[in-house]
Amino acid sequence: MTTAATPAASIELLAEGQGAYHPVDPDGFRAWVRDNKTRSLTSKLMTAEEAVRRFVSDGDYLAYDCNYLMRGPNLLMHEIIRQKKQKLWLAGKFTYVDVALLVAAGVANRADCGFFLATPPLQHAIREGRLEVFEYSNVVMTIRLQAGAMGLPFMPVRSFGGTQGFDHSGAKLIRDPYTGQPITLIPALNPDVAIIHVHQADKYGNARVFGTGVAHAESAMASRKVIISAEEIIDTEEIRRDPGRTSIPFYAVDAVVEAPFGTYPGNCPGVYASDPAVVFEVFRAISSNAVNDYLDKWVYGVSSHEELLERHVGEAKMRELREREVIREGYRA
Amino acid sequence: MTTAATPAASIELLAEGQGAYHPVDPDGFRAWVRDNKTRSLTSKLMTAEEAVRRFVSDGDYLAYDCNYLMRGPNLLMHEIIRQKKQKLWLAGKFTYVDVALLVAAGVANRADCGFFLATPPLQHAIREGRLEVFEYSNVVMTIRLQAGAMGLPFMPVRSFGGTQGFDHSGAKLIRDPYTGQPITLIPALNPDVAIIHVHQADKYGNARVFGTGVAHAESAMASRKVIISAEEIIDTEEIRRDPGRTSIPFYAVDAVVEAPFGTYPGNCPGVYASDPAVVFEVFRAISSNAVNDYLDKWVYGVSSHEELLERHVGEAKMRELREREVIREGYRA
Amino acid sequence: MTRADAFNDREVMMCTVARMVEDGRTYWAAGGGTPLYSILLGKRLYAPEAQYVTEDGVIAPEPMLPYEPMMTMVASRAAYRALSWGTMNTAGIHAQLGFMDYGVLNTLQVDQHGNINSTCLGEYGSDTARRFGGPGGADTIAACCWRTILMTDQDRRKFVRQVDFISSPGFLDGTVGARERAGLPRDTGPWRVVTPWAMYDYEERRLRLIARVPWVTVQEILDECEWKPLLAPEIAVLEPPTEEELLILRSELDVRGQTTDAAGGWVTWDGEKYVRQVV
Amino acid sequence: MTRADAFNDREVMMCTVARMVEDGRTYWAAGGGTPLYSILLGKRLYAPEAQYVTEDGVIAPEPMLPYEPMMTMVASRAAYRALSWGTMNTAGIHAQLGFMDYGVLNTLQVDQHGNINSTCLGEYGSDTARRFGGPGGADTIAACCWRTILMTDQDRRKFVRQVDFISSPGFLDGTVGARERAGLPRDTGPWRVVTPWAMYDYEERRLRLIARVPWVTVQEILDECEWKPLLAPEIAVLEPPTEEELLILRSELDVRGQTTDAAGGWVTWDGEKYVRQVV
Repeated sequence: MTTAATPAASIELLAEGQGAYHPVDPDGFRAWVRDNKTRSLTSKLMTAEEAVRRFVSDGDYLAYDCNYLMRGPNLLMHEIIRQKKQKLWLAGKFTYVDVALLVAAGVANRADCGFFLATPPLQHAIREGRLEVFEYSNVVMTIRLQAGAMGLPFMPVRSFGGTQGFDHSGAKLIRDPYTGQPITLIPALNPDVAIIHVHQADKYGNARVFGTGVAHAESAMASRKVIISAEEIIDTEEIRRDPGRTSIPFYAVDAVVEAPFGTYPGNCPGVYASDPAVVFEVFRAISSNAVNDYLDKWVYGVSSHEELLERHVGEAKMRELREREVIREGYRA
Repeated sequence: MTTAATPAASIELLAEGQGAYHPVDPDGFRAWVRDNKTRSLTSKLMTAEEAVRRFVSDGDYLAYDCNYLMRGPNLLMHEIIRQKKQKLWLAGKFTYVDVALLVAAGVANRADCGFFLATPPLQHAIREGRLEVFEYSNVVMTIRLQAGAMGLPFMPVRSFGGTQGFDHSGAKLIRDPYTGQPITLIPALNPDVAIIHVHQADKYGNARVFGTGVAHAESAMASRKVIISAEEIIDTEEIRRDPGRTSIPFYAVDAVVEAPFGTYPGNCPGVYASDPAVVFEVFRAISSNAVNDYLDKWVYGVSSHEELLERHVGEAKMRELREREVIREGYRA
Repeated sequence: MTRADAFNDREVMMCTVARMVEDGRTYWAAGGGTPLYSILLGKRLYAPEAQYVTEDGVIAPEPMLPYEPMMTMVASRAAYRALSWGTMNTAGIHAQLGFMDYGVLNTLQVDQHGNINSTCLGEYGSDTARRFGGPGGADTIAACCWRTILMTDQDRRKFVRQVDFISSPGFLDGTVGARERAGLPRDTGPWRVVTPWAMYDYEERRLRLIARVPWVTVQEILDECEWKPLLAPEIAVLEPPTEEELLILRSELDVRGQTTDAAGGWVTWDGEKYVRQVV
Repeated sequence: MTRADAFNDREVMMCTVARMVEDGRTYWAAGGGTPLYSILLGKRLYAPEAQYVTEDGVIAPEPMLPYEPMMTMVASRAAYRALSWGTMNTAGIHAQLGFMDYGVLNTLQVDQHGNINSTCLGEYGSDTARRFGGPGGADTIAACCWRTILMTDQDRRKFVRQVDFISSPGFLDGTVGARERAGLPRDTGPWRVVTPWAMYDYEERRLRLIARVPWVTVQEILDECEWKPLLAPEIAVLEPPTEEELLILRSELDVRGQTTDAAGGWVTWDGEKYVRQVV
């Protein structure tokens, strides 16, 4: 490039959204990785309490994957509520109850919207300024995470242009220097912390997700701090026997929490079904200002997920949920 | 966006490479997909002869994955030479002998360079204008394919800036509208045709690659025409039993060629080792203007890969190569 | 195929969309409600070789029906016997590449140019605005699938001149090239709107009524449009659901009636004609 | 650890780099020659907890040695017992994200600012230019790994004022911020150059000689630099290979001698000193 003699020129910037967005700083992310990520094979096994205490800070941008109903990191989400973290900014993609739950619990006050249920209490929180919302779509959010997971500042995308979400976002419309046509750019997303539930992980954080998903690998690679909860801790020997099954490599991971039934009351595909009674209970709670009752029982009233399972679920129910999940094909290496 | 009142502004274009590049046309690619890709479950099984005849045209931009030594689509490459295709433009990434072989065979006259062996005959071809080279790097080439596989016109990248390859490429350096820092953009690559060897595929083109690779999935999704050669044709029932193992979905694929030992004399990880004698033979051929002898024996002198295996390899050798490949772990679903 | 005697609004809409499903085409089903059930019904009866994806990257499954409550994505029954499992970016990117022929989705509000609102009713950001869930996957579907089929209620609050918020793009301001000027892929855009009463297409990028069910008149439909659509020269009459369709819908697909029991009207055959009553 | 009696140039270079390998750090080994063998030797003897990736997306393997001829990537022995298998973009992107501490690579030509040429000797595009393979993975390594260790021969045609072609970036024109102005990640750049005779670092982005092997003088090194590097205030003396290192290199790693037998000098201990002869 030292010999390039191209005169300076420019690319038209046609429109810009005016929404606040989590700062874009690929070099800062790189420096964080260099200074904080452990590249040796060091056990990262710890309790949910320790993981959340050490790796979730007030004001953090939080990505969770998938959601409270579907392989969500519910154990970690409960722990975040239990520890009364403050002012989290949520990646609210592909979500039913999570945003409403976390806002009602008082731990989150901003959300990027892909999709989440806007129940009356949540609408109320928005009107009262207890929740500020920035507008994207589900896929725009996961592409933002992909850009973050690639160490890039932005990514072009062929959707989102023309919407009013665009206006309330960090997107920009430019004239593509390759085709001459307008194209939308969206800002990369590098969350401060990601919480992800997986089927299997070794103690170093090499993790396997089976079945479909939303953006577990992208969230893990894109986030400064990564907490994995794993249905099952497996030996590293097993990881080495089938490296093609590793979804997330150890060096991206900061904490590994052993978490059987860690997504309860949601389902863990191939392992156990969701518990419909409790799923309906959380829907009712977020729809009717009854979140405190829900949290009193399921979060504040127990000191840990183990206690939750012991006191409110029990072996018989867990066996039933395991048996209700009849499909196993494809969910094992 | 209808309400956006942002005044027009601009982004600095700091430098531009001057190399020719395969045209960037995401909308044209979409239209091709709409008009040509089969979305029904239709058998695409055919011979290599038919696949190459129907789907490789003179002047096509050709991507192959990986290379002649390593899970390369050698059967298809031989067939392209046998059918005397003309003026192909090669994605010359992660390649030892392929570019030299295809140029000496007279089928290719342009190459984007990531890495390929520049033997004296190939240097000669360049000097004589029988091969025109455009400069990238291996990863820049696979990121270009990824951009193509995402339907985008370009992708930002944190490497390649500052090199002289940049000057002889389709890259552009702009001032990133998010960080204010310079960033390199590279043009998406949508090859006209990709040839890819896989471990297993069903007749519709659902394909599985095991082990590591270069850019098989990206090449398949990015290319207008896709020919898969498969070590083994498996039943669709088997694909459905473990959908997480599908590397390439059927709707991206135009032709499926059953091809046991299809990457011979290269290796197919987990199935058979390479044949070192013949690997050395091809190295000698491309290094010493002896490509015609090589092609006379291995390509022109046989009418098909089956005949090649029968006449020049034989059951005993194939058994030996299978046995030499002692590692199987991780190469089966 | 026997015309059915009794069915509700949602069932009408799903049966109508099911009949539009074509063999050898790809569908992106938004979420897991009426769009997904319409496609499943269409595959079951009319177009077994139609293929679909969902937002979590399931490609061409043969789901184990019925689903667990709410569990229409990232669940083993919904993903069962797929040809490939990916993630949300798989679905989004394959649509972006042009691999998805049709997107089927539903919405809160649609306007004369097919723009879709699923974000808020009322002025965005105002104290009186009522917040909804946001576009979810609909923005990508509406931007990148070749054709979109929008399912919604026939309700005058839903058919408006201009949506309160464009969550997912239709023809935007309706001018030629508006979508392309916004960076969207060429030759895409809204294709059909289906309600329990009617079907619409677009004429020069404006909503046009093209068909009605037998039990409502054109005038009744227009009464339920705040903004009046164009009218096709001839308004076709849609066939009512068949017994066969309803049996499958009720006994194999939506057995718990989560989707079909949703609020709306109920239509019965009184021996001479269909009569609709709001329940 | 016994100092060895006889070894060749390549072996010296690999043993030197092997000793630089650090536990708990990540390495990207370019290609499958001396860089890979140096890392493997370092892991075997000095830093078992160093982890490495190769260009085909192998992460932290425990390879089955020795390799088949040429088969150092996309081969089962090379990928054996890895913690993850990806593809080329996996390696490239993880480096781009800052996960790779060190890149180890070799080259044709290097200049005063650490720029790397693997594309051509002579004026690019001219009739007299001699074409080489191109950057391969080296451009990404040189751009994105935090520190790069470059291995090359000590040859005056290889140490030049300005490379004939910048295939992979060093400090470019050597000015402050030149890499950042070219879009490259902050705080990266060349770190060490290792030859069979010497080791270099960078002082204010210029190549500086910091160490030599016992059997050559500083002057002999400088004679093999067309462009003279800076000199550190004190030039350290590198330890020669040990018997243990060579045994592993020859019997476990490069058993066929493909890498170690390559052209160059041979060094022997004559009872009093090391003597180098070109073979």
